[in-house]
Amino acid sequence: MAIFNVAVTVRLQTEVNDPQGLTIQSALSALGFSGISNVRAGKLIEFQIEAASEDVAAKTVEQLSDNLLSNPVIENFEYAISTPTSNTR
Amino acid sequence: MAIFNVAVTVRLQTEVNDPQGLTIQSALSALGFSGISNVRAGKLIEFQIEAASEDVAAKTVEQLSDNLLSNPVIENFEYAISTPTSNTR
Amino acid sequence: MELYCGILYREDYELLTDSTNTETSVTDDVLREVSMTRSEYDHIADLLGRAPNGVELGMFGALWSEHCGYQHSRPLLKTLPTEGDRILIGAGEENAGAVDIGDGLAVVFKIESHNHPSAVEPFEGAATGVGGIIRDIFTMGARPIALLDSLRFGDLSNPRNRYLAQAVIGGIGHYGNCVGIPTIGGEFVIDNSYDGNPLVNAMCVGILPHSRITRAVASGKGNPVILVGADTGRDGVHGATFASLENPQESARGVVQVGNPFLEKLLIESCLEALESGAVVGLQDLGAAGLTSSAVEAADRSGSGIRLNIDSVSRRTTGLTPYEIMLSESQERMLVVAELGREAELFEIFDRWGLHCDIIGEVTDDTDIVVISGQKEEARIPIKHLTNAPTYEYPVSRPDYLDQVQSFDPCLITEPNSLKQCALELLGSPNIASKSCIYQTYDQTVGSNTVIPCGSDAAVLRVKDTRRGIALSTDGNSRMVFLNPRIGAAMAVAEAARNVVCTGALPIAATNCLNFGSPTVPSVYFQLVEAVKGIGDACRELNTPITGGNVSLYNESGDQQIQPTPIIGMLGLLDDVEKRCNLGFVDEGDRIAVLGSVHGKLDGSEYLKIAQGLTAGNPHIDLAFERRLQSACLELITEGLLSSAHDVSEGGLTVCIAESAIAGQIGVELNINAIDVRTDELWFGEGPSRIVISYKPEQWNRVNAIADKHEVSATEIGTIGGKALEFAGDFTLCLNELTTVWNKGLGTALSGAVSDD
Amino acid sequence: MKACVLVFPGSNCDRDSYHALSVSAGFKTQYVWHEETNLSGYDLIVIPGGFSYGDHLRSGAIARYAPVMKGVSAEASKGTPIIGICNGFQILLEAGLLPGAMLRNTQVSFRHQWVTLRTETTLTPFTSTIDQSCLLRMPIAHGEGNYFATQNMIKQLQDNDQIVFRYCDSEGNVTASSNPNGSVNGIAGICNKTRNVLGMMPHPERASELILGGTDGTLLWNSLSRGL
Ligand SMILES: Nc1ncnc2c1ncn2[C@@H]1O[C@H](COP(=O)(O)OP(=O)(O)O)[C@@H](O)[C@H]1O
Ligand SMILES: [Mg+2]
Repeated sequence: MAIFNVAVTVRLQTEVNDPQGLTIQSALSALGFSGISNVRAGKLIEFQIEAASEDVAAKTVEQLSDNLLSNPVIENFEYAISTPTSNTR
Repeated sequence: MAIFNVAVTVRLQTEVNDPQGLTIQSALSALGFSGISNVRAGKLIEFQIEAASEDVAAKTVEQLSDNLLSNPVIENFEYAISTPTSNTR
Repeated sequence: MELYCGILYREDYELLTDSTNTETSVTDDVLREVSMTRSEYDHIADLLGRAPNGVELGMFGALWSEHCGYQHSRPLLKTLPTEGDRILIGAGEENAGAVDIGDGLAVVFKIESHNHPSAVEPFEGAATGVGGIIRDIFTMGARPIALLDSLRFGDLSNPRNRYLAQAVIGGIGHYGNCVGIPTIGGEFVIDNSYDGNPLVNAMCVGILPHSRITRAVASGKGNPVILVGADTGRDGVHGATFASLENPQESARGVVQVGNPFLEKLLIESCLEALESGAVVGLQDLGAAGLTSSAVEAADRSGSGIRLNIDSVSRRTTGLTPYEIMLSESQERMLVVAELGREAELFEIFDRWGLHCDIIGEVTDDTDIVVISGQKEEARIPIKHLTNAPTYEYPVSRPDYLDQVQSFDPCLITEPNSLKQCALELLGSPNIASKSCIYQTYDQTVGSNTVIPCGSDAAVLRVKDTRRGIALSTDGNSRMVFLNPRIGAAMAVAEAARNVVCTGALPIAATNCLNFGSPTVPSVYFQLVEAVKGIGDACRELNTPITGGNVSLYNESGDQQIQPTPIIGMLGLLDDVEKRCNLGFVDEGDRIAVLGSVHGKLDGSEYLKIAQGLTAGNPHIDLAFERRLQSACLELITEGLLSSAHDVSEGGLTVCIAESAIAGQIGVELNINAIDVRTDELWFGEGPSRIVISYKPEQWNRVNAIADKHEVSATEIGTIGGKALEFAGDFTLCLNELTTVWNKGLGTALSGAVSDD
Repeated sequence: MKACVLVFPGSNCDRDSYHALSVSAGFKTQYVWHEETNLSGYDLIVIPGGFSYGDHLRSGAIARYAPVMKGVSAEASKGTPIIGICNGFQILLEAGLLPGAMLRNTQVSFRHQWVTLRTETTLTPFTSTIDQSCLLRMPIAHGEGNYFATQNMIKQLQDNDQIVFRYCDSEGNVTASSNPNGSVNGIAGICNKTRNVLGMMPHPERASELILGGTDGTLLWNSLSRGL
């Protein structure tokens, strides 16, 4: 068994309106940051998982991302798995 | 002027209480996903910025990440800048 | 020395726990760390007969802080009236006072500040402020049924202040909405003096049968002490002493507390269920100074001792020192003292609600608090030493500015060219404009009790299974307190009571939060001393005892002291909620009258501030008259004679009439015979003891007779109807225009957009 | 009428629903804990509003995995009337018992206000006795009530007469300014194809007594008892 670091990124699908992104965008332009466009807000869920191998870990991650961490009607997900290099932090 | 793709990742500082992470963690274990620990929830803000150079873009991104996209009292941020390779997605 | 306190502390910790340590070895840095003077340190050493170790010193520091120990205010607070026929639990006895409302029911309520944490992290500071006051209420065994928020910020033209305001509003809504307690009222006031030091006061109200009133005691030798809820982190270590540091922003150390309203909701439900089981001896929330203050206070109430084994405390982070565990302010934690042998029943309940709990100690029959880690005794202190913080009375000196502001002469002011322009400007200004952009983000109806939500003089809730209702309002008027501390504070009480009266409720009890600058500044201490006298004066006259409250001092940034801001939370009772009254005009043809003086005074008015840029004058209140006025209004409402009642406050008669017209979406025609009165005094003058009422024309004789009986003048000033507001030939406002200006004013200011006019 | 109100950790309109159903509507009402699995025997199942599991991740995302949702699914296919209010609607969407998803309100912030609703169909057990010419008034209180569905889904909803309530102005017109949260087509409530599962953002249980400002919510309870 090894411990893997996992980062799951969840984004709204491109054709879905993103109220948060729009709000950030208008806040930015109100504050004078110009030239900024297509602001989209997403989620990042990071955790550690104990599994026999990276493949096994990936399978679990895929499953839980698809079922719980994202909603397929409006969102897409992506994940990255890595072995912890050290045990600090 | 060029257009750069930016992804800003905002995470709660490690010592700060993360109710969202804790709730997800207990939901996962209730759902039978075992061996998952240290769940932390973060934010991802993606956008495009028009700037004269990558350095100029970086400066702006740094500034707005520090002041607007993240809250330095409880969060840290990180960013990545890239030139759009194509205009799909 | 820009170090995080835990780290700084750990070095000195060794030094202090060294048995060869003598009193002189404590450094100034350590003393500053625990906000303690050297003479206090020496006093502690005398009390203990030895030098305190680090953990002990931290515990003393927290409990002797203003926030927990009321060092500077305790002698003053003792002078407040706290007794009355309806008082079931008086001020200071438990976490909140309890008041009898009939039918065997009691209301528990209290207001508390979270100013300094909100200055550092406004969203979480405000959210955890709400969480904290909710815990004070359900600790009493009551179900929380309402929240109110009283807010003060610096000028909104400054983006930092806009950010603070938006984040605070967000935090309050986030917490209250999620736990499912409606936010039904509050205040929002802008003044330059709050620049850099916003005020965030939150009030919570709960209800319960008398028989369920629960005490926060740790009693009964051998009874287990259980810690329920969140794991303990390094959050807010030094929060309690932090509240007495003058510059919170710079001294922000430790970890900012992040609230978890979901967890709080589980705590509310599980604790109320646990109380029902009968296995709970005492229940105490963990607030400022965390485990230290809750264990000490609970044991102190029963005269017991308590022994804590802190190794059993579940942690969120590694490496916590005993000092940090004892002082952590991690949110959403409760201390439950169980009946020995019945722990399992309680564990079953908490477990079902998905809450973690640990037995962390037991009640003892001595009178010490003992803290154990491993084999080591980390602290042993007689509890009475911790709860009897030394009190201080500072030199008092009447502020120099008073003579100058009080000698204000209205003759030097020219009346405005355009009364209409002036009226519109006032109606759109942040302090007067509608607060709906704030309370629209608050759930005001969850709980199915809200009869009158935000937007009236006071909110009204029905009391399920009875005919009764309760009315609630928070009020403060710092400018008046600034101009005359004793009178201004009395006016705040009077206004809170008057607001409640305008709904048809009898004011029965009050809570207060004293937000002041640094007590070591003699002129500030004068404001505090006088304001407390004023609150006492008014509460005695109006028969509304104080059931509890909170003190927040050192509200300043740089040299700038905030305006003295006592906030009063008032509870009123309606025997029959169907007889309630609201502020909106109702029918064409109804008549309008003013109870009390038709015109006000310019002193301290919003008009003087906005149109003339002046903070000046010497306000006045006749408390005996105020009482008669309130009795008259109450009788008029209970007799069913009124269509509407609205208290005249900021912006004077014009704003009062405008608000009633907007609420009813109907115009008015006023006819006032006011010779010898300046037009600005007539239309914008302020002053207490005035209520605008409306009624059917045929009721005038009865209305007048009741007013007469109470020796209160009632003056008819106009008739309701049409779509315009005709101000007696002086100026006219169009209802549509007025509504837009009033509705948009605050939203525009808060968003930072420049208004069109 | 026998009704039950589900209780999840973080539900906060459970008591309000219970009160409205038992006191205002006269239903024999019970709470059902989220760990139960058998929901048979009720004439109405209410999934109440609130912040189940703190609304973390997405509102309703975690609750939909609670054991009780197995019972809800079973009853949904049996034809038992099921109403999800606010958070309950969100849970039904996440569970796939209703189509679509919820986004944050367009203003991003939480929004509480009284809204006006137009009843789009009376062919449901919840609306069968409602006079469509009468507009309903009830409060909303949510941060994520911005209903989203793809064009295809909307077309299907329309073709199958599954849109039950729309936000409208006082004249009954569905306009941009009468839409409080950005919902597509002003949708406030929808039902499933078999018409026994209703999800709606507005709170009928908070508009079931005159003293609370209105009784339009009782029209739903009346339809339900009439239908049985
Ligand atoms: N921060 C707030 N939160 C909730 N309600 C608020 C807030 N500020 C103002 N209100 C509401 O707006 C209305 C007007 O407030 P205010 O002008 O302070 O009333 P008054 O002068 O009668 O005390 C009241 O109903 C009050 O409860
Ligand atoms: Mg008022």
